[in-house]
Amino acid sequence: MATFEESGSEIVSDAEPKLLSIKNIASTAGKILRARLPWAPIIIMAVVVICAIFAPLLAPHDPTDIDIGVRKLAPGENWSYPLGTDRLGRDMLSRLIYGARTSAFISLVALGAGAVVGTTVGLVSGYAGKWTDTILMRITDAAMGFPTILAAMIIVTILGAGIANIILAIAVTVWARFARMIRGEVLQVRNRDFVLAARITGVSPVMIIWRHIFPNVINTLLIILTLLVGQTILLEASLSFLGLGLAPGASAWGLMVAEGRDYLISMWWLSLLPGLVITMVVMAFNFFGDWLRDTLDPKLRRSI
Amino acid sequence: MTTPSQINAAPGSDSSYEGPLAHIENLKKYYPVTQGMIVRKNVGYVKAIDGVSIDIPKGQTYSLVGESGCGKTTTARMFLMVEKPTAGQVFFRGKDIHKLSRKETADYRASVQAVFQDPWSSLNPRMRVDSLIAEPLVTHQHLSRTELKKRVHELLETVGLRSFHAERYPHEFSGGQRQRIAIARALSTQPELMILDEPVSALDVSIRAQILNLLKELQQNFSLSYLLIAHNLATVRYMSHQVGVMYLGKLVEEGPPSAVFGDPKHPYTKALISAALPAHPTNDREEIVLRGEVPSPINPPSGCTFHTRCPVAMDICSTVYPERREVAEGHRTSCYLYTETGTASA
Amino acid sequence: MAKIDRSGEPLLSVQDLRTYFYTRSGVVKAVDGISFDLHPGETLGIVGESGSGKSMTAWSILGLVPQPAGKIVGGKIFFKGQDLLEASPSEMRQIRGSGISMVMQDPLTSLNPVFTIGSQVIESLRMENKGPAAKLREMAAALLAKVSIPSPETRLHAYPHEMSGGMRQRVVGAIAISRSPSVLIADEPTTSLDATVQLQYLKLLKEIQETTGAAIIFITHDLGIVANMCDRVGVMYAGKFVEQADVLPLFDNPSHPYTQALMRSVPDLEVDVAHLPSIEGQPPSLDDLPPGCAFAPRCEHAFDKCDTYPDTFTIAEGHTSNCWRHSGDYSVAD
Amino acid sequence: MTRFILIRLVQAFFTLLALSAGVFFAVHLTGDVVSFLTSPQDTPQSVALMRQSLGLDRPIYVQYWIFLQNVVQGDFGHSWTWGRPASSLLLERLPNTLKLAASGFVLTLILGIPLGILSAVYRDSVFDRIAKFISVLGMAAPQFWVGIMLLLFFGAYLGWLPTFGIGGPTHYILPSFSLSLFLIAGMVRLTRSSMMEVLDSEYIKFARVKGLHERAVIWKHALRNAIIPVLTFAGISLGGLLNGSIVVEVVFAWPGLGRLMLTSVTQRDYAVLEATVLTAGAMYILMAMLVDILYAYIDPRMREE
Repeated sequence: MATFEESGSEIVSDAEPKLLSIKNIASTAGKILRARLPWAPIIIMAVVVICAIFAPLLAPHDPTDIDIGVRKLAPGENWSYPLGTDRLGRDMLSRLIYGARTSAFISLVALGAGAVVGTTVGLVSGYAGKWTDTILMRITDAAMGFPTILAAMIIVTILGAGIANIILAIAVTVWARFARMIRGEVLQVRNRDFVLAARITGVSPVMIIWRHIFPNVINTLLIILTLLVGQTILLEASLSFLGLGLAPGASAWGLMVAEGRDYLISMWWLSLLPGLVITMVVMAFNFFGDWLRDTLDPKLRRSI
Repeated sequence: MTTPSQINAAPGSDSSYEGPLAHIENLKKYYPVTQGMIVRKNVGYVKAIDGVSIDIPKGQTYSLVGESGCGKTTTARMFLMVEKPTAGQVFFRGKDIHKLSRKETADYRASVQAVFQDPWSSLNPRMRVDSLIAEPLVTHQHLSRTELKKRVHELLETVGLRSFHAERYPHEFSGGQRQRIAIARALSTQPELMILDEPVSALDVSIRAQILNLLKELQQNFSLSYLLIAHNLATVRYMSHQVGVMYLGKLVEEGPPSAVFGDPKHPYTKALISAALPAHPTNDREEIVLRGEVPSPINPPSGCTFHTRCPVAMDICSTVYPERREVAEGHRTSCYLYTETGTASA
Repeated sequence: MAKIDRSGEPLLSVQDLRTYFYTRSGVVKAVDGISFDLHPGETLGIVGESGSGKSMTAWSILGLVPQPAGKIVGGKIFFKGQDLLEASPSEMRQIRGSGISMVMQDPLTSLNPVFTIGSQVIESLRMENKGPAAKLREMAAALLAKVSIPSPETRLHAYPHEMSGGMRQRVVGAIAISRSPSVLIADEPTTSLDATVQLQYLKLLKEIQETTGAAIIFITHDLGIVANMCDRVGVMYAGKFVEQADVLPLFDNPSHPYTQALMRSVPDLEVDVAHLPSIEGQPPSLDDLPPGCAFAPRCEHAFDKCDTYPDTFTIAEGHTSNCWRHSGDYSVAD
Repeated sequence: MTRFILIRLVQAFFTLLALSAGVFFAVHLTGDVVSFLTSPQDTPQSVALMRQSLGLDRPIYVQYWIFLQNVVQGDFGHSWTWGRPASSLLLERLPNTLKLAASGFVLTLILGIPLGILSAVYRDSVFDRIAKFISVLGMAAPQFWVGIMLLLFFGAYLGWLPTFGIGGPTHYILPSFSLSLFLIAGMVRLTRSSMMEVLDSEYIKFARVKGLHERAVIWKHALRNAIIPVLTFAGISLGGLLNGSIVVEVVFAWPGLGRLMLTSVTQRDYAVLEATVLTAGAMYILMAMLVDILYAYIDPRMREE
């Protein structure tokens, strides 16, 4: 274990931390399997995914079904509506299950788009350097700092409301985080000798990025992705809370909190439950992301 | 030791060429230093290499020694075609490498390979050993899978590893073994010239001799030429046929190791030798402790760039850079101590 | 080389020191039974490769073993008669800097990047010298001058990143000797320096030793430095000393197969050789040591007895070696 | 250092210009302003007349130039929903948002940084546990929900604190806490890990070798270095503060810029939208610039290019 001899002798001891071994696809899987898995977050994440996919099968009622006969039921009051109903008699549980679908869909698409754009920008910016890098990073900085809700407002003003525009608004700001982090990693990988070795052999820049650089930033990508899921869900919730995207009555957690706000005293569960669900789900993703980062790349600790 | 089958022919490998395998002539590499708030303008140059000429004969080792910032690594990298020289030319088999056709450039890249200092950084941790070793081959030749596999196994054996190592990843190897993998990779296209940039200084002391011996053996078997960059003078003496001593981008002394180390002429070479600590407590060596450190290459001193630290500097040294003189057969130095102007003024 | 008086009490006496690391992959015995004495004015060299435990020996003496994984599990460290392993944290703090000090490998990272050189030197001086700021500044400048830093007054205002590596290492040296410690540990202080600057720095250390009479522990992998700087040498391999001797007997008559092989495998600048005898195999990893002698797998003389760790054999007065070859059994087995 | 500040000023100027162009063109190229001001009954002539009177018949870059000139003079145009100049609305609302953001930011700094440091220095202590709880909860709970729950508990249920609008100091407690919880959580996490990283560094080891008291090691040597990434975060978090203030203003019926912005979106009140977005953006850019300069002051290595 050369790591213990940190201050002792030669470049070897600095260059040889065992972390390096982690940077290997084969051992990534092994590492994840060997480490103690965070079961609670995994179960919560799995429940969300299952709810999102099988919402129609799992939900006991149609979330949009209005039934004045069962309105304003508190949780536990009527067991066919275990989490209660709202003032129109819509089933809370069913709406929450469908809400998972909304959240999962929006986060997934927005994050996916952000990841693709951001990773590409990060790879190109980091590898090309010079003015390409300067320009791309100025844009990235601006996009990263720009408040997402502000961006969403502008987009909604211009393009109108709708799920697609919420996704666009999130993607427009979230890509910058990928770009920043990936670029940082690329800068480090680019200076490693194996990239120089490939260049002097005559390997083309596209192949260098694809075979030598990209595989070495996949861990980082994976980590950012999981760490951002939580934040994306929060953003989506905030946007739907403000009524900036979805039509009233849609099943989205943020929107449900907003609707419940007017009946805080009489029907406390309307706002409490969806908020609790958001908190738990985001917590699960955050925990999992932290765990993944600690397992795969402790050096990233500070950066996100 | 297996002899890998001959696969490619070197560029312009006509038998008529009889000069050195590679040589550079009056090579300069300046990096601009810019300043300015919005509009950036050049305010000077880092003179990384400032007029260096060397010859690398076939099958021999030419070593460059000197302290950090002397330009030895930049000089070596000029052969790797990752940067263009500011002035001067690099020749390989008599041809200017920057004037080669596309096809010739590809052949050149196959004939010149490199081994770097840090084996933890020079192997892509995400690639298996077999694809690492085969990458140069795949880039330059079209071989079938079985041919490739056979070749990789041959190469592994050549560098003292086993064929089952091909299926492993770099992190499963120790420093010395990784350096062997890097050497196998460099050998894959049957190069004629290898750039060795501090190939053992990152390795454990007890491993270094293994790698040095392997490199020597390969040189004999494949009549390879080496351009070796090293700061350890004893290693250089063990490995080389020719030594060049560099200081601030200039070659100050050159010759066979027995001459350069046995009878050094340039005051800087003498100081370097004195700084290489003797291997036995009773060995006494002339002790020359230089003043200060290597000056910045941005604004190098006038005249002989060494005059600011030279214990025997004369007035003339700060005026014009001294000409290169042959002081003995094949032993050259640039110092006023050995020119008529210098001896006259002294 | 000045003769060292070894008749008195040793300044520092390390006895059977053991520092282990408890990691997920097992127990790493970084330091495993190290003993040595250090007398005033003496320079002890600890030679070893990376991972041999030589730096950790230093950190153990200073009471700064990385927490929480590292732990000193056995042994005694006497400094001027006091057992450091029994000392309280505040007693240890008193000893660090004023009794035992250290120069580390990398001068760039051992200085705090956000404070000026002056404030970092003065900070150390202030622990012992009360006085007005101007007087401390003066002392700091004098200290920098002592380590041959040109124009020390202006240098006080510089930040570490504005100085060259050699200058920074001198500053680190100045801070280390600012409170006149009686033991100075130098952990590869010249590894990151150029050859001519290394020579300057080694000269400086010798000068400091001559003027202050401090004892030095020199940790290095470079046999050349050992030959030129040290009075006494301990050769470390896998957490243990395999050979200890005064410098001349060690180089004239290396006894342990590792020492012998190491010396043979290092090229010599004075002579041309056609072939270097190299040591085959790889250095062991400390979390997976073979039973018995750790060098046995690479040793050309290894025989069946090497499966148990060898006793300490005395070759000559003050010269010991841990190898079964020195027992009577070897010739039989051979 | 002066040079550095100058460079940052120039950069900030150009970023602002880019933002103004972005907002202007986005609004004017995509939405036809006139269509909101006129009704289908209006004759084409009167529409054209209106176009002319608003200057909308001129080339877009000329319009932008005029817009810029007006903005520099503090004229953002007329709000057609409020029937007042957008700038007067802005001046009325902006201070409220600034006060809210400032109190949230102060809360972030005075709670986040010390807690982060204490939890790094005393690992596994009670501080560490509080810090972990806050960082886990704060990173996950949506700001609007935290606001609503606080409002429900402290306002409606206990009746201790005012639940909406602006007023005395007590009016600030709930909004600024819901605004800053997320940032406090981020700050705690970042300070903790930054501090832990610095405590591992060579110069900290060397400071201990010198025999420095642990107090000096931590509060002088480590803190000054650990604070550098924290400052960057503070800069980035300003964006988050603006994000959050919109939501929090809605929850607590706070008469600030955020709510104005939101209503201007839903009402398609372009003058107000441009005014608020530009102001929010400018605030962000200027604060980021200040953070950069502060950064250079703390880290001497950054003063050079």
